[in-house]
Amino acid sequence: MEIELTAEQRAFRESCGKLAAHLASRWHRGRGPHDVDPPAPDETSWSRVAEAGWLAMRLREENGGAEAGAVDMMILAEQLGYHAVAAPVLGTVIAAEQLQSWGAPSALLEEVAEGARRLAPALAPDLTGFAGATRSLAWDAAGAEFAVVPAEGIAYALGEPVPFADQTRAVRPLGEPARTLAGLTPPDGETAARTSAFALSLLVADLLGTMQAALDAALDHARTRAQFGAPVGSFQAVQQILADSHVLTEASRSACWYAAWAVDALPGEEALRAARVAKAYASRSAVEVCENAIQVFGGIGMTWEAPAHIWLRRAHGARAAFGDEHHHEAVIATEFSGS
Amino acid sequence: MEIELTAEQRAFRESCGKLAAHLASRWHRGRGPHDVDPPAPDETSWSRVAEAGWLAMRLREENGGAEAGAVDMMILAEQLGYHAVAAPVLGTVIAAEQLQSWGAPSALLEEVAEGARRLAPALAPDLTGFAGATRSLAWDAAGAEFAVVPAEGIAYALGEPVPFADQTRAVRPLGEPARTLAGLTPPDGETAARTSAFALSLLVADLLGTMQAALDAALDHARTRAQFGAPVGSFQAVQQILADSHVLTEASRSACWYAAWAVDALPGEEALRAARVAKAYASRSAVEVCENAIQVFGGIGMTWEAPAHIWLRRAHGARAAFGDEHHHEAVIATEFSGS
Amino acid sequence: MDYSDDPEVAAFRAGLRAWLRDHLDEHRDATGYESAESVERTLRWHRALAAAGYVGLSLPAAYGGHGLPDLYEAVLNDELATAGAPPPPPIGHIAHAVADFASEELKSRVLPGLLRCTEVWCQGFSEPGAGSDLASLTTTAAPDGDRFVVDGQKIWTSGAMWSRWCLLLARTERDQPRHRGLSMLVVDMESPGVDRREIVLASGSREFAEVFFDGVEVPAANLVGERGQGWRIAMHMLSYERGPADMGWVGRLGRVLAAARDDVRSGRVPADGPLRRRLAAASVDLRVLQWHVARSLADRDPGGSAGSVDKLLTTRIEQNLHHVVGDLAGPSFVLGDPAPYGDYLWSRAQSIYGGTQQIQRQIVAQRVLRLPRG
Amino acid sequence: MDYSDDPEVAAFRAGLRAWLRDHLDEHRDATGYESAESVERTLRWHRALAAAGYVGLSLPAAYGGHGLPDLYEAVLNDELATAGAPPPPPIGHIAHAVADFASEELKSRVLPGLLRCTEVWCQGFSEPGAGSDLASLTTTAAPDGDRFVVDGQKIWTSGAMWSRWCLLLARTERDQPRHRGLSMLVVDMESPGVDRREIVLASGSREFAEVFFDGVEVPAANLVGERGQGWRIAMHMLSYERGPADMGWVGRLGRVLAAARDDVRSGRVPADGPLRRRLAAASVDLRVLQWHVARSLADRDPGGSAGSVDKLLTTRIEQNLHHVVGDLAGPSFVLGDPAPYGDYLWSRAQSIYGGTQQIQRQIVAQRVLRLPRG
Repeated sequence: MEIELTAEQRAFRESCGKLAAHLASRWHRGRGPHDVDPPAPDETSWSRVAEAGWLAMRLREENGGAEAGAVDMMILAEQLGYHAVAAPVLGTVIAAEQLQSWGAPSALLEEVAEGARRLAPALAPDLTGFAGATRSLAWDAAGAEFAVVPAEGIAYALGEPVPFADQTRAVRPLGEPARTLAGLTPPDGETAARTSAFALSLLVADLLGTMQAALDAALDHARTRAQFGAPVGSFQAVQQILADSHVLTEASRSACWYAAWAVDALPGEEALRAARVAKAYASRSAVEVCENAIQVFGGIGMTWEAPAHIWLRRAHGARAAFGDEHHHEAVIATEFSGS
Repeated sequence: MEIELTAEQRAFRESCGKLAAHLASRWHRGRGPHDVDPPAPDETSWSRVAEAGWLAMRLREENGGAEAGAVDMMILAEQLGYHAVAAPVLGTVIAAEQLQSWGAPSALLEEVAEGARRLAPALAPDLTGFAGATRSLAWDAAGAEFAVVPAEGIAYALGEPVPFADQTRAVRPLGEPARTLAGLTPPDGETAARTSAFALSLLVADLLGTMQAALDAALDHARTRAQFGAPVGSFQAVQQILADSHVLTEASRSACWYAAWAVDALPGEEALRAARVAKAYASRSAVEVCENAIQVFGGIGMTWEAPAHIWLRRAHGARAAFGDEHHHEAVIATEFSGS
Repeated sequence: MDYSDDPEVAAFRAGLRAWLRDHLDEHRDATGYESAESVERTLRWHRALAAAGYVGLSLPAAYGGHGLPDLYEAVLNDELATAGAPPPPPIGHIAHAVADFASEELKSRVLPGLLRCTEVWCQGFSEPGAGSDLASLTTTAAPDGDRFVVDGQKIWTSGAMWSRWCLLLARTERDQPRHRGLSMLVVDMESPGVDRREIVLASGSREFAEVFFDGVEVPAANLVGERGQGWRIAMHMLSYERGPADMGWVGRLGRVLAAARDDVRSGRVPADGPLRRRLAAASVDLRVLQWHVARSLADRDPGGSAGSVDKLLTTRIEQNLHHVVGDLAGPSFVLGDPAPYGDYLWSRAQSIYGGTQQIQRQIVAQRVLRLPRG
Repeated sequence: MDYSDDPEVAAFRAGLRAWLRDHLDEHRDATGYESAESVERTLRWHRALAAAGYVGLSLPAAYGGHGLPDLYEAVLNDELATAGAPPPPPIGHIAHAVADFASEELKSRVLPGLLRCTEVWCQGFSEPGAGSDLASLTTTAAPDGDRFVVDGQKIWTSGAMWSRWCLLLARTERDQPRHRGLSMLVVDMESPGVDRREIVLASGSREFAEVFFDGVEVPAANLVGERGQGWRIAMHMLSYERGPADMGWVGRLGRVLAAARDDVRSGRVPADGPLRRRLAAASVDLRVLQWHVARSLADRDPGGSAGSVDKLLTTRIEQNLHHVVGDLAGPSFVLGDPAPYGDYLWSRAQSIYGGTQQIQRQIVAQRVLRLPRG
């Protein structure tokens, strides 16, 4: 039993944090919804992402990757969430993971790993999982060329983004079939479960980073902003809220770590069960923590110019992607459906 | 629109409170479950109850009553709850109301009104409403001779009390048929609904009194008990809890008043709908307020000798009787069961 | 105990319903003070209400009001909300402050126009440094002969971008502590030195603005009440139209709930058992809130702290309702039409604006429940 | 990152399971310190565990312990809970206080008997006037030559009615402020001047007592550590077995949940969609709590405030679980067997004992999150 990050992983977290902060500094939410940057990164930013190896690291060696563990990917995803990075890293990584599980050609996966070909995953219209057929939506698809529906062997062109509460990610309808991908083979149940568990674990990490960012900013505000002649954070009523947020964040971190570890260490179905639990817990907690942060910020937190709503929106977006707490708890409840 | 108690009603509240406090002073919870008084009042206490007219006042004149409004009965029930009175006043009043709705003979009702004959209502085994058939339980049946199942025209003898969380009320299984009641006629739907609404409104009032008592005691404690060199109630974190309890109590009072008014003023089905809403709201709130009170009391509130658990137990008992919030919200939800 | 309308109230309600049947449709687009066009549409709605006799119901007839009990304001708010009409002009509390405290001269000068809805008014209370702590305001109105000179900054001023007049709470008495140094002034927003900056909310709403005052001159005759009386007037205002406005707000929440219920009943929105149950619980809450607001109106303690109880209850119920409605919407909560998400965001503001949930609880604990101060 | 057992731990776990298979059945009735008979049964269970080598796992071998890492204590608690066995003897924190602070002489005198479970021990910390404010204790142990004279009153002393020994926190230094004046003593409960009074809880449990000390003489050699060091030792104790005991508690909650799930799955208890969903949510909570406690154990900051985070989380989840289980039981929650209602009542005590939920949040806010003190 060794429940902690290695020194290497801590170093990786730091380097991820630096690049994530840099990417975030190039995206602006502006003065209002009319004024916000689209979530597609510019060429320079995207090449920084590719150079950092983020798109490649999880893939198998023959597909141009470094076979990184899900725990390493979790570390990356948490930093992307913490800095509310608008570049579609998770979408790309998840699309590549799915294609690899269907035995997609190495050439295509290598192009994705290098950042040369930009793909997004196709999800069901309610976003709760990978699309089984068409009439679906591409998620985290800013700047993507295609979304692949492996069951059909077709890569679809993408339409204009539909309005999405999360300003840092784009959701786009599938357009015309753009090319066919021959030779895809459905993964076995074990692999399919593991791929879903992997996607869920990344979203849990994104939620964790998001709630930690909201909490940290609320703490900063509480330490410095004075009301009634004392820092807001010295009031017991405010301390109670922030302590609860911290508890929810630490519990979500525990869930996130276990779920990420389980992706590579446990049988696929078990890993998926753990990921569902973690996604349910983190989805509920992230919204509560971000709402609490807005409460602590007070009026200023309700303005477009303050970052608080960006976190809340990202939390709601990541909560919906691959299923919210209600979706997963409904699945879990079917286990009790006896007589 | 005149949403307040009349001067007469306020005077009645005061007299009810005095007698309720007196009755409560004759019941002792002792040093533990082995030591608690049974909830059956002694003869003196029961004759005080009858002399006060509590058992008679709601009945029609021809049955020995004074045709009191449901609002007056609500005033009485709130005081019984406030003082956690162990005498089975509500059980008797509800049993009489039900029998009157079935056209029971005046002679019987007059005996009940005078306190000479002691009846309890027979409820379904899950306590959610009046019993339709046998194998049911008599509720608030301390000292009662019979419980009548009007649909069968049979008065059943009563067995020994079953363990019940609420120490101030007795629940007893129906025993052997003891006598038959001829000539009962089923009430029409309108009357049946109104009778149920009446029973619910009394339980809402009992819950309201109970939560007000728990809150008042917690406030007293918070004003006088010191910790860390200051009264417990001066800490913001404690103030937040007590303020929430006050809000829940006042909202429950609003629900209680409306539901009681509706019993005599609105069509039966509407009155029943209002009573369901009030019962759902007060059931949930009373438990929360009593739990909050225990939290404010701290360790002492967890002992048998402290009164806090008596209120919590009574809240749970009254919550279960005639259906808790889940029962009524399930009924309300059927209104939305479209396609 | 009687929850039914008296005959006069019933007649008023029936008349209002009939009027709405005939006139509401042409005013549904009166969406508030967000752009020049929406201001124009909104003022048209307000003037139509005024012309029909529905503005200033509880104000003295002498100044263009109707001299009716407060209850009528509540009925107005209730009926408009239930009909899905735009809200009535948000001027009742301003009008009451002027009617109850201003000089005869100022009343005659100000009230008739206010009640005819010829111009937009705003209310300058909040400040960036003050938050829930209104007594710590720092905007000054320095007395200087027959005028005051105003310097400072206000924030969260609703409608300020489009207002001709501002009822301003500012510090006139340097040597008085905290709330005893405040006074209330009517300020012409076209005066030199007034500057405004739109605030865009997270929901995209543009209703609010910051207002900057730089040496703005205000005639002494525009003082409402006495110098140093500003705090008292502000508290009077905040308590005054609480009840009636609450009734309107609850009516609006009722429409949100009814829409959700209709969506479920008709099958337009799929809802499983747990969601239906949560919707049922939300409808229980809302019904209780309606009864509570009705009792509050009857039982009101003007200037008291009962308003804090009502606000705590409303906020609790409203925030839960929006969680349920959001979950019912499922993916459409985050995808497509951004309006429901905006409404949800606004529900989060309910526990902040006008004193946070934490402050309201403290007010209840200390002023209603008489717990000792920490 | 690795959540699986090392081979040594796996072997220990397997051995323990095998032992439980053979021995648990004869000890299922070891229900704690509630009556003379239950004390006898419980001590028999403790002695069986000790004889099999499962008591004092993390204590030095020199005094009868086994010198293993703390993790083994957690595995022990986890396995006992999961198997539905009675808890291990609640002496780990007392043994650690003695082993880490007492003189060699006192250690040799006390530890072997403690670890063989020949007698019952209790821990005298709480006082009626102190509640969550441990530093304000008033029980005194006045130094007087080669002894201390103890006067005062303790409350919530678990097992005190049946204890031979008490580890007592008392004030020895009159002139030192608050927690610096406290010391830790081993007190013979059969000394003249010790009086005990049973506390019956609302649930009917008789586990606790009040203990009165009236001129009780304690040899100076029974002082644990230095004079004035009592607070430090107490904090060390409270932090020490937190993690392992948490693991056991979580395991017990897991059994409550599993029983409810089995009841529903088998149809023994009817559960509609909303209840099933709430049960699913409770199982999500509990699974996360298990993972959290495991991480906490690995990542533990001894003497730190992370324990407050764990307690807040556990309490939140436990109280919700008991609401769900109570609602599942329906009428049987209030009717019939009073044990489930007693368990529910005990869940309410979780947010009080050992520092209320409010105090724990304040500790987290001030010590972990570094928010300023009010």
